Amino acid sequence: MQPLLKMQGINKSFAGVAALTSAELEIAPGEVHAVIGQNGAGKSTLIKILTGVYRKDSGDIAFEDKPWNALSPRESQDNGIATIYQELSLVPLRSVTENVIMGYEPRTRFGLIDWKAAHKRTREILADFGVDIDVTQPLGNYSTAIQQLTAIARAVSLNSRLVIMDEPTSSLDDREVETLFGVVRGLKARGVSVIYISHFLDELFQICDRATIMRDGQRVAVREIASTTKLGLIADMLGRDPEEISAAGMTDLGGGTHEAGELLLEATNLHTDRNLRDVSVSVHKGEIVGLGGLLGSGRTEAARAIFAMDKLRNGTVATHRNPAGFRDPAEAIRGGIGFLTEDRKAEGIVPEMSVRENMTLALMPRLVRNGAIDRAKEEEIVKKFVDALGIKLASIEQPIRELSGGNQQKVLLARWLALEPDLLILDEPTRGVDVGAKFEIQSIIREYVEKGVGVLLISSEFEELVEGADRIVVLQDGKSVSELQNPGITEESLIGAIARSHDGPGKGAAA
Amino acid sequence: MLDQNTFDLRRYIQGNGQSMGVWIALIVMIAFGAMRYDNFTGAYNISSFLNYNSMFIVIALGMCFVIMTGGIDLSVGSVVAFASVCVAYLSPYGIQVALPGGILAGMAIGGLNAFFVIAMRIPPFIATLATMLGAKGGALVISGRQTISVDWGSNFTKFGMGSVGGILPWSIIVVALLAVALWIVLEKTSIGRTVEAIGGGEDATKMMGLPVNRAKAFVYILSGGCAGLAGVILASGFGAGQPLEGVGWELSAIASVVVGGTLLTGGLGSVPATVAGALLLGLVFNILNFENGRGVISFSAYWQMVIRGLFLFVVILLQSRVSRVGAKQGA
Amino acid sequence: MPGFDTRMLAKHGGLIALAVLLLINIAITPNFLQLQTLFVNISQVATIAIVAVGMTLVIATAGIDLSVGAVMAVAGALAPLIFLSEFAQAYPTLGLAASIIVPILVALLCGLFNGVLVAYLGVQPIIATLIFFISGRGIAQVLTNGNLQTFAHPGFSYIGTGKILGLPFQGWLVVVIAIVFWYIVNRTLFGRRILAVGGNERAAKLTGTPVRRVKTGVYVISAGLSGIAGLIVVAINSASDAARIGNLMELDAIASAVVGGTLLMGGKAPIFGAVLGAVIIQLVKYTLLANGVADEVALIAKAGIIVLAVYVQQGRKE
Amino acid sequence: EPPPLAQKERYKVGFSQMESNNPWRIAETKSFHDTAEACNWDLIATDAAGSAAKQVADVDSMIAQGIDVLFLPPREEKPLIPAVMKAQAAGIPTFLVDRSVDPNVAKAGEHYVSFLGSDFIDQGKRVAEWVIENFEGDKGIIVELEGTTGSSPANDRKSGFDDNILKDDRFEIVASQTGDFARDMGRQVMETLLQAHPDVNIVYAHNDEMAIGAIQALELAGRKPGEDVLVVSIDGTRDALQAIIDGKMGVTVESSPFFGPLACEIMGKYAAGESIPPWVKVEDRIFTKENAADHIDEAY
Ligand SMILES: Nc1ncnc2c1ncn2[C@@H]1O[C@H](COP(=O)(O)OP(=O)(O)OP(=O)(O)O)[C@@H](O)[C@H]1O
Ligand SMILES: Nc1ncnc2c1ncn2[C@@H]1O[C@H](COP(=O)(O)OP(=O)(O)OP(=O)(O)O)[C@@H](O)[C@H]1O
Ligand SMILES: [Mg+2]
Ligand SMILES: [Mg+2]
Repeated sequence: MQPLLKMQGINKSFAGVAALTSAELEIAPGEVHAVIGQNGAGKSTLIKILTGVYRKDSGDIAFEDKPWNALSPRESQDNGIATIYQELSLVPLRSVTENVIMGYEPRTRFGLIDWKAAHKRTREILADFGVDIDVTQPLGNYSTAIQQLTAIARAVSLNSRLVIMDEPTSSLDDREVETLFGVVRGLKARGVSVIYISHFLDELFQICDRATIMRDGQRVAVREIASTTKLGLIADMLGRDPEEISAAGMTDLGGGTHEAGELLLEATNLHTDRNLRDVSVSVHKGEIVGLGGLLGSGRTEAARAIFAMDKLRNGTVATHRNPAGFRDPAEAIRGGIGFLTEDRKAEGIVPEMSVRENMTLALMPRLVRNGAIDRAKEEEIVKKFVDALGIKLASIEQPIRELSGGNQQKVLLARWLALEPDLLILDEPTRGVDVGAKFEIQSIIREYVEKGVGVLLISSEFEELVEGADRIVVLQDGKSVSELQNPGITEESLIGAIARSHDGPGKGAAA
Repeated sequence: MLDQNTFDLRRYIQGNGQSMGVWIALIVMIAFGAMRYDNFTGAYNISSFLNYNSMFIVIALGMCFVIMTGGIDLSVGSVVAFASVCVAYLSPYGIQVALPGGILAGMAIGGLNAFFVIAMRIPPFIATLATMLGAKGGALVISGRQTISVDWGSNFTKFGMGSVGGILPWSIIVVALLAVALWIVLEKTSIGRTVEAIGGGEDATKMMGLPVNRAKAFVYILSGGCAGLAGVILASGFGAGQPLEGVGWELSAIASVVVGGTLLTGGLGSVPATVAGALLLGLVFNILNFENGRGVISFSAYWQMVIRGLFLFVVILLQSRVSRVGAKQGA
Repeated sequence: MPGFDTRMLAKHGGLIALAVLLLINIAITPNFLQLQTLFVNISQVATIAIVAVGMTLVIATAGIDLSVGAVMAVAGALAPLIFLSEFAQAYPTLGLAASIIVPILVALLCGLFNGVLVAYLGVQPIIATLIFFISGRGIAQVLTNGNLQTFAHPGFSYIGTGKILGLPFQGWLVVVIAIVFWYIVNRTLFGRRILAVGGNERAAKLTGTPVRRVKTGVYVISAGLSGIAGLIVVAINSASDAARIGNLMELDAIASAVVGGTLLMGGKAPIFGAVLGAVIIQLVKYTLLANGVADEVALIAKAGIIVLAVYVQQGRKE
Repeated sequence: EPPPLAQKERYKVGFSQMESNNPWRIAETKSFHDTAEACNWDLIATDAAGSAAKQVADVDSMIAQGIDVLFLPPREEKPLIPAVMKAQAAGIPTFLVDRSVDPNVAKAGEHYVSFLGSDFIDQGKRVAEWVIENFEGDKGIIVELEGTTGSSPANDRKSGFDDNILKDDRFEIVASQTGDFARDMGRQVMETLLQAHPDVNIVYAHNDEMAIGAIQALELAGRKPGEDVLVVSIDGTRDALQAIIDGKMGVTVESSPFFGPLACEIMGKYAAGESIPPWVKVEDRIFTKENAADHIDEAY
């Protein structure tokens, strides 16, 4: 059969650093094709070249047997390639409707936008994803997950022949992931091809037909999913022996066995103006406490409230060092707390700053000697963490925006580890991180916990929570509703706890 | 869930919190003027006020669109001057030639702005700063440093000096029609939506496949055209092409837009509130003149500057308060 | 290596532009290679450069300061009021000191006003500083009753006309200010925080940066430097005309900063770049003037040069 | 015929100033304010901040307020014609002050009563004549500092001077650049032009402020204004008279801003039904070494 898409010998370098070297990709009509590889392998770059966000340096692309050279995302959309980019490309200030139908608005007889029809159509499109929200509200009012679903809905609604999804599930919980799979299967049934990029290898086995594995900007293998194993894929990705890897195990949080130490954090009855309506949680030394719940249940908000990012309307936050809580994040940081945000792009990285400067941003006040920043010490610390976390970069002076998503995440983690905090709040710490790095990040966390650090862990991956946390506090609609204790938590029991407390799907719109 | 199709005042206020301040201030000011001064609401004052301020409204409208894309157009004042000179030369052919001619002259400079910003990727602030200098130079060159007389014989000056019923000048009618048209463009067409989207995130808008460059070209050319129209009003209402006019008008326009609640970072904007903002700033001058006429205190020119600054300060404070309250209720 | 040339060009665009300008001048401008030409240019560029340094810091936080000219007017109006006062006649040294310190303090207060508006009340910088842009000059005129104040005060005039090692005093001042702020930006906590706030405000906040204080700080600095510039203008002229001091300075300063490589969206603060930008703009002015280019044509030429300089400077990035 | 003016105890008088950014304008406004009391005026003064269009709007707002008489220094010759016409239509007699409007469209004795002021071209001419008479060298190398580009005093003072000085072929204008009527600009421009044309020995500035700036530039460059460079200008400010006394400046042709008393006088005559000439010429004095010291106390 003729492939729908054929990319050959694609080269691309950024400022002299090669991101793709002779990369290849072939997609058959109607197949769901996975593209996997470690952080920085070049997956996103390959996609962006296909859709005209970047220009390739050289190489050939054929789409539907015709030479293809998109000059803009618009052109690829108009020619049947719809894309959900890894960095959410939506406009938060505008309404949900606009974000979904913009560029393809229904018109009235006079050629003007028919808003009534547009809202209706948007509600229909989102309904396929089990999302029922007020579509006239600004998209930014909704959580990352809703936003991600919106992006997916937009792409899928475009009637394309090829839908590209770059890590679509990174902020979805299991239920939405299932919905998404339903949509993908529907696309496949209609003969639409899907390129599916993900670090969750389990997902591939559920929906993908084939997988292209990339390493260091090249294709290293193409596998039929049916005839391969997770271990096999990982081996390809890392370029190692399968045996070697199987010895190591996949999730390294391995919690549930800990004697809880001294009380680090005691948050009670947290209320905020936005969404929190009664959350209590405590963390002890050397303990990982998970926050479980569906999206929008208020996990991120609870973390922000503890870190004094959001104002408390009611409730108290006490830590061992600051019994009265904090007035602002600066005070929280001085009080020994670190907070890894879930929104890397918007509130994590400072894009134009170097890796070095990004990493020491929170630590800076402690690096000051005689009024100036101690550069030698700064570099020493940065180098230490670059090595320890295996961060892939050209130089520590490189602007962080040039790093791949996973490596950016490691830099941000290092930003907080460097503080030697007592308590770490980690909001989706392994989002968008490849298996290898995820494993590394998890073992780093574990190492710190062993040394007595307390961790408040938020994760949409139930597996990560179940295996990692000593206790899980379940949130629902901004309230803490139950608590599970390890050992003994299973994914089923967690889902059960969430389900029991939940009265209906997709509720809690920001109204 | 609320029904989105019926009008709900509370929701409207929440959604438009940014622009409520300007309406309140406008009403308060008009009421103040009407009560305090004789003839303030007389036909003569209303008519001349609207005629003069139609120029500021129209450049503020163009500016509003530019600002919504996260850009800025500092060149409008010079473009007004430039267009007024071009129009003065065209005036013997009548308004039917001069009006499109002036608008085209403005659009040409707007096009230059668009070229600098889009093709050369010069930041809008700098690109339009350059055309601000350039257009002024151009106006002086083609006018030979002189103000240029218009042809009083043709129908040209009727446009700028005539009015309907002695109270509604033609200029304000044209500008009002334009405002309505632009309102529709903004709210009901995809180019308008794209304009607002760009301000909310240019990269994202591009990745969504929206015609970012086309929309940006549109706003700069529109802004130039609006300034061109203001130039027509200037030349026909004041009887001359004036190469030196328009100094600082860009700042008035920006202030009008912001007072109207448009975010300077782009992404949110309102056409009617911008009109209200322009009227409000114009009213300050009008009221100061009337206050001087009461003879109790006579504000010297520099006190007037201080008062205008203070006034802007108060409106901005009021606006940020109202919008904060609105946001709180909205969450 | 595509991209290599343009990157080089972007990095050294300012220096290249300067070199080109110098060569053109050597070729066509009469008596360009004279020491006096250097003095003239240094004394004329100093105020722009000083204000541009402050502007650079403000822009680095993604702000802008339109009020610099008005602050210059306020400071410039105050100084003669003080040293011509009876108090200063009675205590000349104290009076001189006060006539330098008080205006700068008042300038700092103006900056505080801007900073509070921007940082604590969330007013957009262009508008926040527009308020003072409009009213500041009015205040200066109210202070002086609109009068031109002229004086002959050698002590005070030193700021504008004095020389050290044969070079104008204000030239040295620029060098000192540039070095100090270069150090602050590149070596101190405050400097790093400026860049962080401009680069990603939310991230800065999350990492414990006192965003509001940093923002307020840059407006205060910008106003303080403008105050100094205002004093220099008054000192050179031996007169203070509140209506004119610092007129259009904001545009020159912004243009200098941007030609020097500052990004208007924040996150970069090339201090020496800004000084270089000021020098380039000054040299363009000088070239056009010395060669008798008519004012209106000079405006067009200036426009073209600004566009070109920034185009070269920005480079192209993907 | 301009509208008549009734004899009244008190008049509501409009004065529409064009801008207040230089000492001359400020002195003029002050002169009107000072006159108001003595002349029984309720004065409404507006300020157009340099915009001709705003000046028309200001006049409009004064018409709306029902003024009896209008004194108008028109910012520009042509753009202020509508203001004159509207005042006439509203039955308000208008007197133009210090600048006039385009005589081809609006005429004294018809659309407005009269123009009170001096002649900018003549001012330039008188400076030229003085220079021709008093310059002692064989070759006059002239630098001209122009006023705000495009403004009518700048245009007129330039043509009045240029046309006359060039009749004598001892003189050559080597550079003519704008100093925007401001001292600081005047100084900077002079510094630059002095570098390009070191042989200059005459500086003609369109106003005293720029002349003072030029003197400073000359001194900073180590030249001796008054000895090796002759500085001449127009206005008659206190600083300029002082410079003449100090020997740094040759001449300044008066352009007096004190129009208040004259306005009061002419208005009274007009109300009394006397006929007013279309141009009430102000006799501009000329200040030189001979008389500067006598007049410095009345200067502003
Ligand atoms: N805009 C850019 N400028 C410079 N370098 C870049 C840019 N975008 C990507 N790169 C580099 O190209 C390489 C490939 O990055 P890419 O984002 O394609 O990786 P990825 O496979 O999608 O990784 P991840 O799984 O982390 O998203 C990385 O080394 C990255 O640093
Ligand atoms: N499904 C939803 N429907 C409506 N609003 C939602 C939904 N999810 C989140 N929100 C809104 O988003 C905001 C942020 O929620 P928050 O980030 O605390 O949730 P979370 O549990 O951390 O979810 P996430 O998985 O997105 O991190 C809240 O103000 C909430 O009102
Ligand atoms: Mg990627
Ligand atoms: Mg979350």
